[in-house]
Amino acid sequence: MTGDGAAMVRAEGVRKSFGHVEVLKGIDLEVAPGEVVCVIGPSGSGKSTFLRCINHLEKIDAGRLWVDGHLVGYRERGGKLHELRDREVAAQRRDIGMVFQRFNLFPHMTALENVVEAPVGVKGVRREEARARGVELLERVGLGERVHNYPNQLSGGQQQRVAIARALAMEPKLMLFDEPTSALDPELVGEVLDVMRGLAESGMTMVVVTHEMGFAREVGDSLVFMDDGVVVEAGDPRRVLTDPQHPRTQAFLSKVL
Amino acid sequence: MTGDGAAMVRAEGVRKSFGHVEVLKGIDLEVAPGEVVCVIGPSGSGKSTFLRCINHLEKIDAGRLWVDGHLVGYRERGGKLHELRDREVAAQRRDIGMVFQRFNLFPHMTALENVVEAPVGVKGVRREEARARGVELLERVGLGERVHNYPNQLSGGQQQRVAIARALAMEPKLMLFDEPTSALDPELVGEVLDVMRGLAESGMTMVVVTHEMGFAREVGDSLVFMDDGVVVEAGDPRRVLTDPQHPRTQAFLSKVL
Amino acid sequence: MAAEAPDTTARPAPPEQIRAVPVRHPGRWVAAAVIAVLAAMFVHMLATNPVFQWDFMLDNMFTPAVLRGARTTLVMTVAAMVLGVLLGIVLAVMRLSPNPVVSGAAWTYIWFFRAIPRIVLLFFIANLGALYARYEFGFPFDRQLMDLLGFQADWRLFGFDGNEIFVGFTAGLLGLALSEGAYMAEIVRAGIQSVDPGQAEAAHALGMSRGRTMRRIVLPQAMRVIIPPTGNETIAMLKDTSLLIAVPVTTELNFQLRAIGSRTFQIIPMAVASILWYLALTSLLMIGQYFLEKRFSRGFGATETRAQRAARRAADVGSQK
Amino acid sequence: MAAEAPDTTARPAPPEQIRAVPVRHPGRWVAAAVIAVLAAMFVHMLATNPVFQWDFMLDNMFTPAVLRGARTTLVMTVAAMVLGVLLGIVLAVMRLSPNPVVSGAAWTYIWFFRAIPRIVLLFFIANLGALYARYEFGFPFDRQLMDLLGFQADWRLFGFDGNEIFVGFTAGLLGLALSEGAYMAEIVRAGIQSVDPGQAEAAHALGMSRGRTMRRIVLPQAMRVIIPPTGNETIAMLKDTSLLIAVPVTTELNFQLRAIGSRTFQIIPMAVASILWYLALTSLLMIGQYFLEKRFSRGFGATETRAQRAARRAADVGSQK
Amino acid sequence: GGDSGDTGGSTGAGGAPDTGEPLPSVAADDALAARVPPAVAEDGVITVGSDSTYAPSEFLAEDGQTIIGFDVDLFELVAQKLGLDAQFETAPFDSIIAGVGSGRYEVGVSSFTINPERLEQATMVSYFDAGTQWATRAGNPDGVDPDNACGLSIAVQRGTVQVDDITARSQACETAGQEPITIDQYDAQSDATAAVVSGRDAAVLADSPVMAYAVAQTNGQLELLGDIYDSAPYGYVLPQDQADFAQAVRDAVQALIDDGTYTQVLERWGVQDGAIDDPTVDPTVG
Ligand SMILES: Nc1ncnc2c1ncn2[C@@H]1O[C@H](COP(=O)(O)OP(=O)(O)OP(=O)(O)O)[C@@H](O)[C@H]1O
Ligand SMILES: Nc1ncnc2c1ncn2[C@@H]1O[C@H](COP(=O)(O)OP(=O)(O)OP(=O)(O)O)[C@@H](O)[C@H]1O
Ligand SMILES: [Mg+2]
Ligand SMILES: [Mg+2]
Repeated sequence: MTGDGAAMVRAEGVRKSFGHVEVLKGIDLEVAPGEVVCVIGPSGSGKSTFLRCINHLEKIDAGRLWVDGHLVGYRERGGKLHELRDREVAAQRRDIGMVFQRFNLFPHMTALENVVEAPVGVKGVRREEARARGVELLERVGLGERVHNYPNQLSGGQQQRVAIARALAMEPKLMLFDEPTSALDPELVGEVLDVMRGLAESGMTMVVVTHEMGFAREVGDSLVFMDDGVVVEAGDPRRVLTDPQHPRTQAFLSKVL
Repeated sequence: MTGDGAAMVRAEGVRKSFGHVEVLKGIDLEVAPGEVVCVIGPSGSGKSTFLRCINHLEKIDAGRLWVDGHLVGYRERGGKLHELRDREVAAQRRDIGMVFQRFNLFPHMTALENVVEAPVGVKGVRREEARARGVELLERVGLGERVHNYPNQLSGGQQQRVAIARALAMEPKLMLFDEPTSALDPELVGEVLDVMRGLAESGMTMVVVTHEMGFAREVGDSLVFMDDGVVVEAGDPRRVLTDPQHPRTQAFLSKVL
Repeated sequence: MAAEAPDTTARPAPPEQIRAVPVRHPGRWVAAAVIAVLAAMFVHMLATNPVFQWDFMLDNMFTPAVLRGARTTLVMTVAAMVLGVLLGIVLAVMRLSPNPVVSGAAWTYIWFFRAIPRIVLLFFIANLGALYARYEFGFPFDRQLMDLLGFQADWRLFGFDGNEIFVGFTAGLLGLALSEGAYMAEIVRAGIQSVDPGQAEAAHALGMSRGRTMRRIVLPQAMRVIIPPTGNETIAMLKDTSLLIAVPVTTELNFQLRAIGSRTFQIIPMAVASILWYLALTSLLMIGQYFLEKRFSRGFGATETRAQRAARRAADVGSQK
Repeated sequence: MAAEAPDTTARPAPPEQIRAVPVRHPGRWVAAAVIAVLAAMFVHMLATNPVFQWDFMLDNMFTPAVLRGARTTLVMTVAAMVLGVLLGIVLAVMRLSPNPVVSGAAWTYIWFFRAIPRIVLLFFIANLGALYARYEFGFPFDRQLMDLLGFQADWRLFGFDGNEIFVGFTAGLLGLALSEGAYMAEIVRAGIQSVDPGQAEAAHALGMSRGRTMRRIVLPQAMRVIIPPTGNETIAMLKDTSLLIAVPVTTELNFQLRAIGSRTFQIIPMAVASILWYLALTSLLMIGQYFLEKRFSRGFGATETRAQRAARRAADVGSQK
Repeated sequence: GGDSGDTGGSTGAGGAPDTGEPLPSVAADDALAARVPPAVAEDGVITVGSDSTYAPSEFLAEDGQTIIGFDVDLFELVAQKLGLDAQFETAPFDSIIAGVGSGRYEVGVSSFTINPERLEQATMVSYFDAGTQWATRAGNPDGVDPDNACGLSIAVQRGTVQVDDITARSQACETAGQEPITIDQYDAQSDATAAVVSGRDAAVLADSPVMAYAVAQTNGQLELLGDIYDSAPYGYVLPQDQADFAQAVRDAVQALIDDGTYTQVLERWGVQDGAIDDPTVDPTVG
């Protein structure tokens, strides 16, 4: 029941309700540094909610959640939990990059400004330095030519790649992806998955909610199947995908594959 | 070059431009009473525009168009065309029923009120009589239970069936359908096509713009393929669908079948 | 990486409910305290400052004359709004007419009455009596026109009764209604234009005439868009009746309260009485408006439902897969 | 049923172009004629009715005093709007605060200032001088409070200078700005709430603080929604400066024009001059507003673009197939 | 001090006195100056509340800024006697007395007719005699009779003594079983006068100098109706607790009467008919 340094993410009995509806019913999960965990499951099963709990965009109701050995959103002192101040929560989040289904790029800023905003404004990196690094990151996601475009001048796939670069600019230890390709037209999915594959290969710890089974199979170190707020089955992606144990997993996979 | 009574619809060299763009480039077509003509073609080829010309929702620029032997929207007198007054155009339209892709039910009226509105308000049918007939029509399209529902309480397929009943309530001689099923979720398409099939069997003259090739094949007496404002190919549906003559027809069918 | 099967009952100890010590926000509480103290000071001042003369105010703010003034204000609000709405519908239909003269005239009217301040308009209209009285006596010109045209009756009435029409209540009502017509015209036009053109098309395809289509199909649907801003306009109108002091309309609330102030030299208590009266009347209307908006934001239209559904579907494209 | 290949050149005679005799709309032309004749009569009357005294009006509507009045009106409009917008932003942020005292205070403020007519507020504020002068002399109460709290400076200033603050230009500016703050607060709040919550979430996920998120991410995007109604508010404010006659602000346009009317008893020409002045000033702003709306309706946001795109896609679902 | 030498405007729009004589000036009287309350004397300026829509007593000059009129000229001399500078501020007529009471204005100079109600609110110093005068359009087309105006529309300025006058007449009409008078109360006296010029109201009643001036200014469009009646003094309005200061003001007016500048000023505006020789603090009236 403690968050020792070994795991990058460690969840113990995490529960979360919205009003009377319990959306997470006790999630246990451990993600080792450098590991890529893919999360699948039917709509409404709580995948996004769990991801949002990891960087404290949602408060958990019960259980414990550690990232990189630190309790998320709380400090334990004298056997009691104390809520962290906004400032401290913000500091925790800096180590966790998040990529949303709907990109959520800042529409009034160019791609480069999107990437530079947080390092300069939050971390206090010098602007020129941040810009140089930003251009580098945008090149890395294949957008070297588009640094001065506004989001609405970019395709969905390009926007999502900017969003990844924006998260990487904070040099996070952990990246969370919430269905990063599901708002994209099919022909644009590949370019985003390629970037994510590269990221995984570079050793980034990643938790990826996705419906791209191909990606999960090839890139994921493990696959978690969630349903109705619980982890139903987890393990090696190839094993889970080809030989699911639990009947709910079987039912789900038979529909999506 | 005259509209003799033999044909229900007769088009000769119908042309129509929007601004500088010529959308219909000389359409010739004849529809015999009781015939079901299906019109297919790529997006933007002018199918909807042609249908709208038939009941004078658009004015044609050149050519002639007769419905049931009457010039549409004009009167020929002394060798000259005179525009019809709004009132006369309205009278012509009463004989032509039209069903739209997006249903266009009146949202502030129940299904029955939708059906009753025009007979009572336009034709002066007595309200009780119109209601009795309206209920009958709604039963015919399978909505006997839903007469008092508002459109937003109905599924798309149900709405479209109300729209068909509404058009039938005016006892038209000709029915025009503009992609009546393409705004519907796939599982709802069948119920609308069934109603249309019944209508065709009852001997109604119909011009149907559709992408439902199955319907065209089984119900259509002939099939017209339009592209870029002209009728490229026309004939027996089975023949056109299985053995298209024109390369543009072939290209189109290879994509949609 | 680890994750057992979901039967949490098998686990040794269920992780406890989180009962954390909440973060303290001293800044917030200071702000709240400052506001509370300011409010207390304000109330104390209101209670103790002799300028306010609360007894005097209470004695005088419900006299029969003032109550009559409040009634006049409400009557004026309702009457001006009814005329304004009717005028607005006419102007909106004119504005959308294909005839450029008709639509241009509506445009000019709307532009003119929206561009000038109501108090200036009211002041002008109050003085219009002079115009027509004078006009009648000095000029044979209108008689020529009358011979020429078929609608003299109206014009004569206008001309002859200038000084009776442009006085007091009637002048105020005329000014407010003419002005409101311009604002309502824009609201009605927006409402009409908000109705899916497919609706009119469907009506035409059924053989319905333009007029019938407007009356039976378009206007009823436009109402959903028209009614909430009309509520706002009614509230604004109630407040703008206070401008009638410029006409002057002597029977109106604001005038009556100020007249008491003038007579008794107790200006401030009666100014406060004005504020309280309008606060009460406007708040009542605001509550009505709140429920109206709630009712109409639900929407009854398939149009809206469809648009919403489309948006939802588009948003779901990804997550549903 | 027949249809040849599309080469219409092969056809015997290409069907002729339709040159139909158009329908006559006598009703429309009667309406247009009626309007035209009415307009002509109106212009004729304006030109010939001696009440209007056009020469006199032209001589007097551009005197240095009036021009100064117009300048004051513009200065007042800009100043009141600037203060009002700043106040509105503060109130909107307060209104959205999680602290119920803070948000309740903002609510009360907004309710109060939106519920009372501006002319009543201006009249009250103009008379506040009386209040504070009296307050100062009669009561030791404020000294107690001053001991109690840390922000006396402001309050004293308020107390002491009552008679100078609540007079003329300053009183008018204060009244208009306080009132405008309430209206702008609602506009700013709507703007903030129109920004996709995903934007704030993305900013938080990057470790940005609440304040920074508001300043850098939310407010700039809210601007798109805030600016057009702010343009409308500016036009309304320009018109409402005419209410300053109730304070009175003697340097303001409406007062100056009416003063000429009073002095010379030529009320109507100067009332017309007021109308023309406001017509001109407001029309200028309206033109500006037109371009502003055009510019901002384009929208720069991916949010809007995406929503639009979603809607378009949904609409295309059928026809594209 | 307002002296707009250049009059102009096609319809005699000037409003400055007919004589071209400059406003006389007087030396301060130290004995009187010593009796000015320290709060007033401190800055050497006395703040005057005045409703500048009341020609010829007080109204705005053509420059749109300066308040001019015989009230203004006369009180400026009074102030000079007291070693003060008069600073006129425009205020709504009905809020001036309350403003003096609260200390917003140090004195109210706006042709206030002294009456018992006002004496209850303030200390007043008489300096001029005026009565009520009716006026109507030239030729009296409506046949107005001040003593029987029942059923007519009559214009007055809100807050003036004429409101009470006309209200009483209207009530008399009603008790006599006749139509009441329609009383149109305007914000400004000039609006009331203009309402008669325009034919909107049948007649207007106001203080005699004001009506005389209006008749002169409207180029024969108006005529005076009947005689001046209810003659009563105009008074300067001072706070109730400043009887001593009021006495000093009275003595200053007396000094001006004695040295002849008083008459000079009144003649300058053509209102010498209302001159008095015995300024009084809180005179007995009504
Ligand atoms: N803020 C909220 N308030 C109330 N209910 C919420 C909220 N957010 C999510 N929910 C509910 O919680 C449940 C789980 O939502 P969640 O978004 O985590 O599911 P998901 O697995 O990500 O589904 P999807 O594949 O559709 O994204 C759903 O029933 C949803 O309606
Ligand atoms: N009112 C209009 N004004 C201008 N252009 C129009 C108008 N209506 C249609 N068009 C254009 O005319 C062309 C033909 O349109 P039409 O709707 O008839 O095509 P369609 O064959 O029905 O296509 P779809 O399958 O997409 O419905 C298109 O390029 C369209 O953009
Ligand atoms: Mg999700
Ligand atoms: Mg189409």
